[in-house]
Amino acid sequence: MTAKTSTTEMVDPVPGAAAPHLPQRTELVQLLTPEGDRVEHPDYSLDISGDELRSLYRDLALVRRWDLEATALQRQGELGIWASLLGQEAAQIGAGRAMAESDMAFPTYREHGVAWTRGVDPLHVISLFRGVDNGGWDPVATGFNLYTVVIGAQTLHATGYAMGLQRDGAESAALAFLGDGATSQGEVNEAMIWAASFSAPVVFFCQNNQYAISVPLERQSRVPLYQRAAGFGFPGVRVDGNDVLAVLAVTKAALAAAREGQGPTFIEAFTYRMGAHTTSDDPTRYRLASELEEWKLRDPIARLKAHLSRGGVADTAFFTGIEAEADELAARIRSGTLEMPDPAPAAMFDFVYAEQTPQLAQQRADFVQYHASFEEGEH
Amino acid sequence: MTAKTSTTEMVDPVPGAAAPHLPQRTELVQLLTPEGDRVEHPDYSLDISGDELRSLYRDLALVRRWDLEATALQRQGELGIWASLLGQEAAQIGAGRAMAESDMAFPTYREHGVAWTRGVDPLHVISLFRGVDNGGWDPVATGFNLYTVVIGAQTLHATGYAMGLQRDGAESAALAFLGDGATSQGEVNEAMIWAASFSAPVVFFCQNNQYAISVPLERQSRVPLYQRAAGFGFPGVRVDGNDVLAVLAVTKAALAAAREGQGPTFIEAFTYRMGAHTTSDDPTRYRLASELEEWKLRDPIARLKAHLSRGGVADTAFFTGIEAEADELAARIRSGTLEMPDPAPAAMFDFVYAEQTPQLAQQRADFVQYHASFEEGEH
Amino acid sequence: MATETLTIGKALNLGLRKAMEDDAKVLLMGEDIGKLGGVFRITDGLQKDFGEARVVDTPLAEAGILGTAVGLAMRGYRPVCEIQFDGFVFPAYNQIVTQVAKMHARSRGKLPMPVVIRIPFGGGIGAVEHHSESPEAYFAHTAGLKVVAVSNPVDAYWGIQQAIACPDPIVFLEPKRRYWEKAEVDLDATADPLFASRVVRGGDDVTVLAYGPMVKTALQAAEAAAEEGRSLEVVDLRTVSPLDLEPVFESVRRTGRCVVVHEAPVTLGLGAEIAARVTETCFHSLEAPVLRVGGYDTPYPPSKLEEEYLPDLDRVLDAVDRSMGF
Amino acid sequence: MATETLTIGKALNLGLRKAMEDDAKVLLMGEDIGKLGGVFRITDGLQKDFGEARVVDTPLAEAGILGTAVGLAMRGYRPVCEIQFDGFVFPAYNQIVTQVAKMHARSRGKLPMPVVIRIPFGGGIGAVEHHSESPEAYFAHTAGLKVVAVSNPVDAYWGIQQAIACPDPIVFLEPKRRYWEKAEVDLDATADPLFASRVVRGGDDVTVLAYGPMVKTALQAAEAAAEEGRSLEVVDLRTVSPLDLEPVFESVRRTGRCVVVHEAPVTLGLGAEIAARVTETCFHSLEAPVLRVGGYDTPYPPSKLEEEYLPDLDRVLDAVDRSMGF
Ligand SMILES: Cc1ncc(C[n+]2csc(CCOP(=O)(O)OP(=O)(O)O)c2C)c(N)n1
Ligand SMILES: Cc1ncc(C[n+]2csc(CCOP(=O)(O)OP(=O)(O)O)c2C)c(N)n1
Ligand SMILES: [Mg+2]
Ligand SMILES: [Mg+2]
Repeated sequence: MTAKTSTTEMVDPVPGAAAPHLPQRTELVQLLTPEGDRVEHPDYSLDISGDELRSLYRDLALVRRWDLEATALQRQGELGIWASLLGQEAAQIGAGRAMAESDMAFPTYREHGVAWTRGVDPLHVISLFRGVDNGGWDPVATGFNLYTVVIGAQTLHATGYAMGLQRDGAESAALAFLGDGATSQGEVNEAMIWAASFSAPVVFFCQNNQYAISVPLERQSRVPLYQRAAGFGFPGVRVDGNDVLAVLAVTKAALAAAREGQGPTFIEAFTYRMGAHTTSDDPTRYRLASELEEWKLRDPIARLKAHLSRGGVADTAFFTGIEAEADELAARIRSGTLEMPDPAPAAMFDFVYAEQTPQLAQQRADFVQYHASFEEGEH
Repeated sequence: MTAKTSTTEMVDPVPGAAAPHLPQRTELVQLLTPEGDRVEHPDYSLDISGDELRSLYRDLALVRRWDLEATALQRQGELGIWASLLGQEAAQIGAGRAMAESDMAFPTYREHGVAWTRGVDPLHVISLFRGVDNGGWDPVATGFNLYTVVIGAQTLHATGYAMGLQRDGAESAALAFLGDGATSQGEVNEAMIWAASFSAPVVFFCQNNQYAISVPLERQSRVPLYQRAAGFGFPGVRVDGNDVLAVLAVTKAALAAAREGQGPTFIEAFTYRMGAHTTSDDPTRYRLASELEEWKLRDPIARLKAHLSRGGVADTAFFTGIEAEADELAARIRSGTLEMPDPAPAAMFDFVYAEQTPQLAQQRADFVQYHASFEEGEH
Repeated sequence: MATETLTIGKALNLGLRKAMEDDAKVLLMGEDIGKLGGVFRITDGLQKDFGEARVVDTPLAEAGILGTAVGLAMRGYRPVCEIQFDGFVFPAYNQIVTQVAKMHARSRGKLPMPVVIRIPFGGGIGAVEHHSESPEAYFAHTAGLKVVAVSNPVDAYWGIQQAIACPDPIVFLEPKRRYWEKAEVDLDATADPLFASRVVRGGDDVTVLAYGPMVKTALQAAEAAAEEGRSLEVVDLRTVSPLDLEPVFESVRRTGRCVVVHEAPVTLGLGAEIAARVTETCFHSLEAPVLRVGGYDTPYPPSKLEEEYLPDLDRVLDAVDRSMGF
Repeated sequence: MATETLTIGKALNLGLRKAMEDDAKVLLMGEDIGKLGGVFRITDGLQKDFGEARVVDTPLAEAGILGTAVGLAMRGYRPVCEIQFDGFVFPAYNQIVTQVAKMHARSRGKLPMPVVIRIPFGGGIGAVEHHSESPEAYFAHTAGLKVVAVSNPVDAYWGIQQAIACPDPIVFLEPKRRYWEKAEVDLDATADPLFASRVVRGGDDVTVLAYGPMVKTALQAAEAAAEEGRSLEVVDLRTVSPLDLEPVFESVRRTGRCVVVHEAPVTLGLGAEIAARVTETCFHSLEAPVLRVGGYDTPYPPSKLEEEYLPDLDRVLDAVDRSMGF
C-alpha cells in the first residue's frame, strides 16, 4: 500500500525555507513615508493638487467610517457578517481613484473602498452582508463588478473582460483585485497565464494584508508575491499599500500601460488587515497584539493627515468638516440599513434564468400558492 | 448588458508579445552537442563510464523500437490509441536513470521511456492503450505511478507524496512529469506553490516538446518555462532534452537537492515531439514539415551514437547487438499484444471500492446473471 | 430548398459558422480548435475564415476557458467554449457551478451569461480513461444551467444555433460516437424549439425515453421489439434541463409503462429524476415502476469492456420485458 | 461508563483526536485548521497537540488539498481534508471525481484512497453566498466515493472515526447549522455501522426519510403530526452513498407512503434516486407516489430568504398531507 516506505518517524517539515538562489531584495514603492513625508521614486512620479489630496483624504476617512459603522451594525445583529477593510483604505482608494471611468473593477468581498470610488452606494454593499441580496448594485453602470466570494474566481473574469476590451479596440482596462491568500488558487495563476498569453489589458491588484484568515503569507509564498509575475512573463511591482499616493501612482501607470497594449501588470500592495478577517473571526487566536501595534504606526489615514497638516494643505476646519460628513454618512448607513426592506420571497425564482423555464415557473406558482394558503389559514 | 462598450471593431490580439523587462537570455544546459561532442558545463559535471554510456544508448534504442512497434500495432487496429515518445527518448531515459530506486515517478501518458527505466513491462503499458486496463502495472512495486490522463493532476500527487516522504524522514524524492501545455493548468501551478511552501522533495520535470497537441508553446507562456519556478521561489533550469547526459546530470542534481531537504526544482527539458500527438492526431494541419527536419538533426539517439562511435566507446558489433535485442523486444511486444487476454467483464465491478458496497455487489450479481441468461439462450 | 446530407459533426460545424456570421459577438474558445479544427474537427475551417480573435486557441486550462468566458460575456460577447472531452470538464467545474450558473441570478439580470459549453460526451469510441463520460446529471442538478443533448444532424445544426442565441448558459452535449451519423438537413426549414422533447416513434406498449447517443439505441430496440409484436413509443428528450415531460406524461398515461435509457451511471442519473416525476404525475396510470437502463455505478471501464458497460438494444429490451412482466 | 454531553462540533473534535491517537498515519489538512482550529473550531487544539506535520494549515487552494491528499494516501497516510464551506469544494472537484474516486479502481486495488473529505454543509446560518450549499448529489452520483451525512453527536463522534478507518474515500458531510446541538455520547459504546440507515422514530402512516440537518426537522414534523393523530416513521439515512434502503423498503411496505426531505434542490437530489428505487422495489405497496421536499431549483437565496427556501416542519407536513390525499 505504501510505496517504498522507509522510516515513519515524524519530522516537522520546514515551511517557507529560504531560497538563497533568488534575489531577496524587494523594492517597495513609496511616495509618502509613514511619518507623512513626501519622497520621490525614480519610476513613479505623481503630480497632485491640493484639491486632489484633500479629496483622497476624504475618501479614506469616509470609507473608514462606513466600515466602522457596518461593523457596529453587525455587532448589533443587523448584518449577518461584515468583512472589514480597516487598514487597507489607502490600497483601495488609491487603486480605485487610479481607474478611468470606462475601466472595470473586479473586486473580492472586501473592496468597499473601491466601491466607494466607483460611486456604489454603501447601502447596496451592505444589502449583501445583510442577506437581502446576493449582488446588490449595478455592475454595468458602476464599472464595479459584483463581489466574488469564491476566492480568485474574479481574476479570470477580469482577464476575459480584458480580452473583450481588446477585441473591441477599447482603450480601457480591467482591474482585478485579489488577496495574498488568493495567489495560491489555481484559477488565479491561470488568469495570469491567460493575461500574459493574450497580452490582455488587465492589472492584478493584490492586497497583501499578510493573512488569509489565520494563515500568514509564508504559507502561500516564500518569495515576495510581486515576483510571481516575472515567472509568467510580465512585470510585478510592490507598492506600500498604506501609502495612498504610491498606490495611486503605481496603479495609474499599470492601467495606462494596459490600455496602451502593453499587457498585464501585477501589483502587490503591501498592507495589513488591522481588524478581524470578518466579524466572525477571532484574530487573537493566531496573531500577537504587538503586530497590530506596529502596523498602527503605519496607519494609512494618519499618514496622509500628517502630510496634509504639515504641508498646510488642509487645516483643522477641513478635518472637522470631514468628521461631520462622516457622521452624516454613518447615520445614513445606519438608518438605511434598518429601513432596508426584506426581499420578496418569490424573488428567488425570478432571475435564475433570463428565459424562465416552465419547470421553475411551476415551482414558483406552487410556492406562491403554498404561501397564500398560510395567509388563508389553510394550514 | 455590455459594460461600458465603446467600439466593437475586431482587432486581433497580439499573443506572446515580447516582455522586454525580463531577461531573455536563456541558458540551455548541454553536455553533448548535437554533433555528439562532449562539452563541459560549470554547474553540471558528469563522470560516466563506458558501460553506463552504452547502457544509456541501449535504453534509448530499445524504447524507440518499442514505441515504433506500438505505433504499428495501433495502425493495425490492435491498440485503440498510442501516444508516441518519438524524439523525447533522451529526456525520458535521462530523467528515469537519474532516479534512485526508492524515488517515485509520477508520469503523464507519454513516459514510456521512464517506465522502461523503472522496470515496467512494456506490455503492461500497452494494456492501457489496448483498452484492457485503466492502470496496467504495479505502481508501488515499480516506483512508477500509473499514467495520469487528466493534464497536470499528477503534479499534485507527486507533491503530496513528497510531503509524505518528508514526514517519514525518507531520503527519497518524487519526480513529477508534465508537458509544456500542462504548465497552464491551475493544478500544476498549485503543485509548485505547495512544493515551495512545504519545501517538499519533489522535482518537476517538464518536457517542453513545443506543442500541446496543436497549440505551440507561445500560447502557454511568453517567457521560457523554466523561469516560472523563480516566481514561486525555487530554482528552474533549462536543459537540452535531446542530450541524455545533460538530462541525467541535471535531474540527478535536482533529485539529490530534494532528498537533502533543499526543496523543489523545476526542470525544463527542451525537446521536440517528432511524431504526432497521438496516433489520432494529424500534425500536418498545424506545423511545417521543415520544422521536423530541423529537429531531426538534433535526434537524441543519433547524437549519443555519434559520441559513442567517435570516442570508441562502442563498435559496430555493439550497435548490431542492440539492433538484434530491439528486434526481439519488438517481436515480444507484438506477440504479447496479440495474445493479451481481454479482461473479464465482471471485473469492472471489483475494485471500485476497497470494501464493496451491497448496492454494487447486487449490480454485479445482476450483471453476471444477465450475461448467463444469454449463454443459456434465454434472450 | 437547401437540403444537405450532413453528419452530426458537419452539421455542428455549419451551425457554428452560421451563428458566427449572424452575430459578430459570437466567439469560439477551446483547446486545439484553431488550425487543428478541434480533435473532432467540429470547428474545422472556422479560424481561417473568422480569424484568431473569434476562434481562440486557448492555453491548456479549462477553468481559464470558462472563467474568461464569463468576463467576455460581461463585455457583451457570446462565448462558445469547447471542452475537448467530457472527462476534462471538471477543472472548470468551479467556474461553471459557482459563476456561470449563478451570475444572472446574483446580478438580478444585469449580467446575462450567454455562454455555450460544448462537450463531446459518452462512450463507445474505444478510448482511454476520461474520454467516455456522461456528466449531464452534474449539470442538470445545478440551477441556472440548461443542458441540451442532441441526437441527430438536424437538431445539431439548429440546436447549436439556438443554444448560442439563448441568453442563458447552456451545456451542449454532443454524442461523440454518433458524430459520423448522417441525415438530411433542410437548412431553410424552421427549427423545432430547443427545450422540447419529441416523440420519434409512436407505440402503445411501453414508453422509452432517451437522449443523445441512446436515442439511436432506443430506436433500434423499438425496431427489434416490433418484430416480436411489441410496440414501443420512443421519446427523444433533446433537453435534459429543463425536462420537457408533458409529452412523456401523455405517452405514459397511454402505455402505463416507462423505461429510461442513458449511458451515465444509474444512481442519480437523469433516469432517477424522470422516474420520480413520471411516477408523481402518472401514479394511477402506471402498470409498472419506471425502469432505468444506464451505466453501472462504476468508473467507466477500459474500452474492451465498454460494450458490456453501455446500454444496448438487448438491455433496453430486457427492461421492456421486465416492465411488461410487472 | 464514560458518557459526555457533547455538541456535534465537539464530538467531531474528539473523534478526530481519537483517530489521530489511534493511527499515526492520520493527518488533517485544510485552510485555517491549525492555530485557528478551523472556522467552526472542529480541529480546535489538535495542531497544538499533534504538531504542524499532522495538522497542516494549507495554502488557499482546494485542488491542492485534495491533490496532495492523493499523494499522501499513496505514501500510506490517511488524510482528512477539511473544506471550509460546502460552496468551496468545487475547485477540488477535478481531483475528487477523476482522481480520488477512481484511483482504487484504476490501480485495481494497489492504491487505496483512505481520504476523508469533511464538509460543513447546508444552510440556515444566515451566511452570504456559497456558505449554505448541499452538494451531496454531485458526490453520490460519482462511483468510487462514499458519502456520509451525520445528524447527531453520537454519529458524529463515531462516524468520523469510522470514516477515517474506512479504506475508501468518503465525503463526510457535517450539518453546520446543527454543530451546536447537544446529546449524550457514550464514549465506550460500540458504534453502529457507518453505512446503515436507522429508524429514529416508529410510525405507521407515512415513512419520512432525511439525513444530516433535516433529520431534526423530520422529527419535529413527526412530533407535530402526532398531535394531529398522524403517525410518521422517521428514518435517518446516515449514509447517502451507498444508500441502505432495506429498512426503508420494510417501512414503506407497511406505511404505503414515503416522503424524502433534503435541503439540496429537488431536481436530481437524493430524493430522486430514493423515489426511483423505493418505487421499483415497493411498487405494489405504494398508496401514493414518493414525494420530495427539498430546496427549490434556484441558487441558494440571500439569507433573508433562506427560511423560505429550506424545507421546514410545515413543508414536510404539507407533503405528508399530499401523500395521504392520494
Ligand atoms: C475557493 C474558496 N476557498 C475558501 C474560501 C473561504 N475564505 C474566505 S476568505 C479566505 C481567505 C482569503 O485570504 P486573502 O486572499 O488573503 O484575502 P483577505 O481576506 O485577506 O482579503 C478564505 C479561505 C473561499 N471564500 N473561497
Ligand atoms: C484536463 C485536460 N484537458 C485536456 C486534455 C486533452 N489533452 C490530452 S493531451 C493534451 C495536450 C498536452 O500537452 P502537453 O502538456 O504539452 O503534453 P504533450 O502531450 O505534449 O506531451 C490535451 C489538451 C486532457 N487530457 N486533460
Ligand atoms: Mg489576505
Ligand atoms: Mg507538449
